[in-house]
Amino acid sequence: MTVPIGVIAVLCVYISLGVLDQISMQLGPYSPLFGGAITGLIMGDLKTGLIVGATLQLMTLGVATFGGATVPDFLTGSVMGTAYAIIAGKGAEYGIGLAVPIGLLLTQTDILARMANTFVQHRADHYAELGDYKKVERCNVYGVFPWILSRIIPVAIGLIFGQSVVSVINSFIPTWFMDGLKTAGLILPAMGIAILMRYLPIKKYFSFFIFGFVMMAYGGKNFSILGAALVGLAMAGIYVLFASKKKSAVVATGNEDDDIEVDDDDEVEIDE
Amino acid sequence: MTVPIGVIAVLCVYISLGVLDQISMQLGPYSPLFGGAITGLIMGDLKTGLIVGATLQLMTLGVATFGGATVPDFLTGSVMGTAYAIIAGKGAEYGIGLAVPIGLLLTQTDILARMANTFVQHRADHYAELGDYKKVERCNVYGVFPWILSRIIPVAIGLIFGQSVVSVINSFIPTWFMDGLKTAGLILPAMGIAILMRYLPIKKYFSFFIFGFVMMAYGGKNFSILGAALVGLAMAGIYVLFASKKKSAVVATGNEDDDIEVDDDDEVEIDE
Amino acid sequence: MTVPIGVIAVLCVYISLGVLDQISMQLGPYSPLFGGAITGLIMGDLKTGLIVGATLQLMTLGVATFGGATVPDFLTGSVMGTAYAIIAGKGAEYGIGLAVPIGLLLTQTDILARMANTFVQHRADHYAELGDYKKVERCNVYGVFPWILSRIIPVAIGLIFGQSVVSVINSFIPTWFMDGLKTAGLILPAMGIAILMRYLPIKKYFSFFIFGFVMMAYGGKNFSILGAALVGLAMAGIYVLFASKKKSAVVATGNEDDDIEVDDDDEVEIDE
Amino acid sequence: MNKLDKKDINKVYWRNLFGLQWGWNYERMQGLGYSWVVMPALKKLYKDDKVAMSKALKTHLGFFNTSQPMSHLIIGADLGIEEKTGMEDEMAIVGLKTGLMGPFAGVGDTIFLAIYRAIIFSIASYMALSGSTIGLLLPIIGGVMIAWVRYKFTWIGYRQGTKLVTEFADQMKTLTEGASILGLTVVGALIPSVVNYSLDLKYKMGKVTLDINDMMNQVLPSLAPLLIVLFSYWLLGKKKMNSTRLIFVLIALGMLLGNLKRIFGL
Amino acid sequence: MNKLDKKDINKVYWRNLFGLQWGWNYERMQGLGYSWVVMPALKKLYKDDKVAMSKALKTHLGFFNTSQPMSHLIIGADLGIEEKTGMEDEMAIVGLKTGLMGPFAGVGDTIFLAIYRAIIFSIASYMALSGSTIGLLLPIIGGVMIAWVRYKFTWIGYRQGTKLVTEFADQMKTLTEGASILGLTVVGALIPSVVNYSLDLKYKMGKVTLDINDMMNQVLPSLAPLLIVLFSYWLLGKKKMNSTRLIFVLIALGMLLGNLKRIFGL
Amino acid sequence: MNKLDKKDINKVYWRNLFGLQWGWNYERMQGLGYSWVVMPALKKLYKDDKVAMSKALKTHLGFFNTSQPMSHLIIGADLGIEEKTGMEDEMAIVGLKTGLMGPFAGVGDTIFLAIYRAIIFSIASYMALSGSTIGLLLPIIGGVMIAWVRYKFTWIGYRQGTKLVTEFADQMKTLTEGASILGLTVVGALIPSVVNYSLDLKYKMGKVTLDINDMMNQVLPSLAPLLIVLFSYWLLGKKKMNSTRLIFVLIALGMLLGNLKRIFGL
Ligand SMILES: OC[C@H]1O[C@H](O)[C@@H](O)[C@@H](O)[C@@H]1O
Ligand SMILES: OC[C@H]1O[C@H](O)[C@@H](O)[C@@H](O)[C@@H]1O
Ligand SMILES: OC[C@H]1O[C@H](O)[C@@H](O)[C@@H](O)[C@@H]1O
Repeated sequence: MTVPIGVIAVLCVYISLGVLDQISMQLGPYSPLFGGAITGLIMGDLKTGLIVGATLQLMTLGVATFGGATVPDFLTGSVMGTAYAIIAGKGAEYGIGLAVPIGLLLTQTDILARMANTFVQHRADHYAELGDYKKVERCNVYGVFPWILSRIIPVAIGLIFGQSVVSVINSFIPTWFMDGLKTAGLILPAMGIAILMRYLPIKKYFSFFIFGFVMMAYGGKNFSILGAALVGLAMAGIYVLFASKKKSAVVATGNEDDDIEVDDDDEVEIDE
Repeated sequence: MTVPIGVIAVLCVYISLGVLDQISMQLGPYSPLFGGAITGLIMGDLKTGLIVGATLQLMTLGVATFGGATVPDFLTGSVMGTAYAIIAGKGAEYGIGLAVPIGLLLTQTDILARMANTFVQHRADHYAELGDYKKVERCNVYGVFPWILSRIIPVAIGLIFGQSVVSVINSFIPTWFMDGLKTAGLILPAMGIAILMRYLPIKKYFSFFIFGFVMMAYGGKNFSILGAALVGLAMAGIYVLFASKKKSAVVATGNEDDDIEVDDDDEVEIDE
Repeated sequence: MTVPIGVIAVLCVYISLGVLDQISMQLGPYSPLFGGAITGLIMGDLKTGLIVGATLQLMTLGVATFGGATVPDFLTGSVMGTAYAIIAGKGAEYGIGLAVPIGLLLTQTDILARMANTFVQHRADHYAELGDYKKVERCNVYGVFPWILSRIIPVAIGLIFGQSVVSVINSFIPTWFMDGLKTAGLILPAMGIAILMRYLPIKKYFSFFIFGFVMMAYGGKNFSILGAALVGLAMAGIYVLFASKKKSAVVATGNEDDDIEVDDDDEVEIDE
Repeated sequence: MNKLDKKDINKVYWRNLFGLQWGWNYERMQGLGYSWVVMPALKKLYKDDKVAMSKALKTHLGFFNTSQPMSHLIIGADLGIEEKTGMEDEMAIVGLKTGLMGPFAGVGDTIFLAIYRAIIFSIASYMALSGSTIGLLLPIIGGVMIAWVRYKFTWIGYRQGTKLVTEFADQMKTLTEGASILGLTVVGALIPSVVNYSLDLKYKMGKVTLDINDMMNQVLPSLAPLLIVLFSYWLLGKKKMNSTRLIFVLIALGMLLGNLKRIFGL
Repeated sequence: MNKLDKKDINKVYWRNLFGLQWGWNYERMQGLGYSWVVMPALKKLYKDDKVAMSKALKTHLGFFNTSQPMSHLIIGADLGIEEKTGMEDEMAIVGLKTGLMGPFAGVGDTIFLAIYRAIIFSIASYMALSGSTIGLLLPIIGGVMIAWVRYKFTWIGYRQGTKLVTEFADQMKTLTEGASILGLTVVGALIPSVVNYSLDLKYKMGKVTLDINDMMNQVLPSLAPLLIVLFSYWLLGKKKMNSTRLIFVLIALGMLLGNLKRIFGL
Repeated sequence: MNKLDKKDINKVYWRNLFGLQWGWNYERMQGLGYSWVVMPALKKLYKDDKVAMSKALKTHLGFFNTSQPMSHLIIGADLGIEEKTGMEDEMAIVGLKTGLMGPFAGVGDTIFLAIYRAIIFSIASYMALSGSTIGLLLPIIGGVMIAWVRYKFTWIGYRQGTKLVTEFADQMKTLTEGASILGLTVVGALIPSVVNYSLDLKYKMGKVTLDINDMMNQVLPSLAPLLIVLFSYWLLGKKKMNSTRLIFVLIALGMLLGNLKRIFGL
């Protein structure tokens, strides 16, 4: 099975919207979850797409681009992994296994896009000096092209040669390598978490990290990330409560600050 | 089946004790749980009584009369719901469905009783001015009559005409209405909880509300209100610990306040 | 079956190492768990040994010798209980039942050893005055003999007469007594815990005691002591965090103390 | 010099245990009851002094309202003061009563009405549902223990007198906040355990059945009960809304939710 | 006197929502985008003043980088100030932008990138795994809500102007720490839920099979994932290590762990 | 100028690791052991000064008792001081030893005797109960790690000398309280996990069987163990009660509880 040119075109449009979503609202299309689902839908195997996308999403929950850092392009990975899985007809797991190295490989194209835009930045400086504000504005708009090209090119090439790529994979790559990739996929989420741990003040607040871990490790299937987040929110609330009390305590010997404040709309007439 | 006059009499005595219990010791007879159990016992179907009473009790756990507020009279509701269920022979659920609207209806009689007593209050003022202390005392004692009457009258009337009431219900009330009442019964406990939330400083201490909810929502059958209360007690203990530390910290730069205080009786001779 | 003299000798060597371990590194041999396992191994029934040892260990988790207090000698109890169980061929439970009273009985020999060493202490004083430092040193080394003898003697005697002891037990001790002992064994761990509670500032920090209890009581099989310890560690961390903040808050109006301190090695270059 | 003996105080305790609210009315709430409760002591204290007695009675017939168990502390302290200084320092007595009744109502209602009841009666009810009547003993035992606490409160109040006022007032805020923390934890836990509603809405699309309730629980267990509670809480904050009206809103909501299947024709 | 009307502010909001990062580049990051976003306002404010316009544009083309949702507060405040004082007090504007972009990046990334995403997308993914596509609506709904928050932020920033700077800066530290606490709790919880690796190593000794993974879980559930995370965390602290290199280390580790059976010949 | 070399300190470490308690006795507890442990260093320091040696020995033969792992810090610091000032400032040395041994016993016993043991040996025991002997390695590994910590302690003590005394004393209270919190959490958790008693009392009334233990667990899981522990705790607070006597009380209680069925003739 080769991928019809129409399908490739539609996926290229999608991936363009996806990367624009990623650098703006982050509504959803930018996520591996959507990448898998939509590719599956377009190529006629929604279920495989959902599984590849959801699994990849869970694997990369902690991976986010802080301070302009480049992370693997798991959206494109998800799209192409799903496509290959459907082409090869080898099931979702096959697709997941491929999505990871593809995402990794494409780290580079993201970097190229971010570099290329230095050019439009300099053009803008130039036009600003000339006082041509229209063109300054246009420079930012032109910035979308490197972003879009950096995603469209690999997807288009990858899918046009899809059938051959798949045969190469199937005949040349040894099973131990695929097994290794699979396990790598299972432990890769550790990276996202480790980055977050470096990013947050874990040495000072290790306690809360422990709480989160213990709840989930022992709570197992009965617990969820939202549950942990609610507990975290509650603890943050207590922290803020005490932090602000302390401050006023020091300033004002804590007299009026901790009254039970009841706004007007708090009153309740509990009666006939 | 009509209710024998003797049974009605006994239930009237019980409901009188119940309302007196409610406005004094709150030992137990005032609770829907006891209402159902005792009505069931007297009318020869303890099991139905227990189920109606216990279910109603759980539905109204948060409903209490703060600051003289009037709440539905679920005790009478429980007594009459149980009685009707036994008369109609239609099982506990039928009784629970009826108990809720009955309790609601009787909100009004409670209010009447509380109003009526304004009269004895004024009589007491009058006798106090005359210096007739005996009569002042008597006024408070007379206060029990409005309370008792407000419960006896509906119970007596309701049970004397029990059989007819039940037939009317069975033939005229549509099932969608009964279904609605049943669901209303399931969500009504929300009221008691909402009142408590208005009553307590939830904006300041929302954290603890979240803790309680999360524990119970995820803990499910393995957890209990007593467990939540123990955790709440522990957190209150920590709060008090810090609150008192802070105070002394500000006053005395926190020198002697947090010694591990060991009373004499704390020492333990761990030896032969 | 009588115990071969060789086995008795080996067990005597082991128990000597055990007591030395107890008063020094506490690596493991001093524990009832090892006592049972090693006796079982030597006497050819490892499984029984593991069960007796592990059960006894769990029963005595909280029992430790604080400030030189004497506690029952459950190591010797474990060794002899295991041995008797294997001799009698009556299973692990029989051994556990015997281990408890044996441990209790031997409380006395531990006290004797600790008393006996007062003698070497005085000898050391004497030699110190004479300036004979070599002999002072030797005194401490001699101190090991009372320790060792206090364990070897009961084990040797007990095992030499093992067969007779077992027959006496089997024929003379009534079942109600054995049942009682068994139950006593189940509740005895309460002692260790109560000692710890006296030892720690429970009146001030009762909250944490409650947390620990509630987690384990409701968490049941899904939770563990290590989990509780991690939670305890987290709470201790929060306590220290607040305790140190408070201190500096009072001293310096809390300006610089709660910055998120990031050491150099904390920085992470998240990029190509 | 003690004008009141043990018997007097105990008599006041018993009257307080049973009759503080017999004459409860919207105008003075526990005012009538208060005067009845302390009457045995008043008669002793002012038996020779009609003027003082009349003044005292007028004071005690005034508005009063607090949590019953806590009232023993106030009444005890009141007697302690009146025994020493009579009605001379009327302001002190009025101050004691009105100053403490508010905060005491807060703490007392939280502990004895909200929390105590939620715990004891939920256990007893669950036991009843599994067929055991022995659970009914729990509230009785608890009630007797509370009666004993109330007895102690009477004597503590009486012996400490005004000292109590100042000392307790100091600790009151901390205590109230502690009780609020305990209370809110229990309130949060009540939601999943007493609001047992679950959305009965299944939607069939081809072979797949969408169970809306399952999906909500996947997001957060007991989400539907939580939303209903938050909706009720929000409603109670509206002007013109009170708990009785809320009941009718909830019944209407029940009528709706209970007939979802009919409405959607499923 | 207001030179900007509602439409101008809203236009800036829409540009910010979509295009702040179109021109993102390593040299000035969101600098180009910033100037594009505020352009409609600049044109209005400096239409008669070429000099000011050029100065403003130069300023806004400079380095800028912060969390997108939080950027609305800064841009709003910037407009508020420029509307009043133009580019006269250039330092105030530069100070506002550079002073707030750092801390706002911290709070915003923690909340909107780390925590929000972990929660919303984990729920949606679990729903997707059980075959339901409805879960995909969750991020859309959440995203629209965030867009609404960003709209509010724009106006709050604009209306409060500099006041915002000082006030927010005061609360920023507490807020950041609160967000960190929330974040670290979620991070801890992520480990057992997203690192699904379990050691596949069983060892047969006679009749008994030793399952190493079972034994590790007996010590602590999810011990293996925890160790891998701690190892990654430790590696990231090394000089010369960065996240891309870490990926290769983890792939190598995966190659090893995925072939343990082969390696040990089991 | 350093009179002690690395070998001396290490020799002291090894002696401390094994022999501090060989000569343990009720009169001076670890006094004899202490002198033996430091002897190699004393011989070096005072080899030319009989008087100082005799003074030192007398000091170190005196009463001493602390947690073994913590003792390394004290002994290390002692050597550091004696190396610099000999026995000149005897009071400093005596002060160091007696001042720190108390608090160090508290922290050390809590951490190394109570908590460490409860955790490591409970895991090892549960593994043993499920037939695996590998768990026995856990305490060995843990013990070696503690030995390493003790080694570090020796050198930290030696290098910091008196500075340690003042600094540690400052942090000691916070550390002790932290350890207490950790300890009490574990103690609370120990109750349900190590007191495995459950009331064996079933009562048949007609067709219904009342299981008293079930009913107690409905109120609170592990209620019976909790009550027994609280009873023991209360007993230990009585005058004339000690842990040995408590054992006999508990055995008597066991005899009673173990024969409830016989007693009630069920
Ligand atoms: O860290 C602030 C900011 O930096 C860059 O602009 C991007 O990585 C954003 O995603 C991030 O929010
Ligand atoms: O709120 C104080 C008090 O007010 C009224 O008297 C009643 O509702 C009592 O139940 C309540 O305790
Ligand atoms: O309490 C300090 C110390 O006292 C004694 O020496 C022994 O009981 C030790 O186990 C303990 O560590």
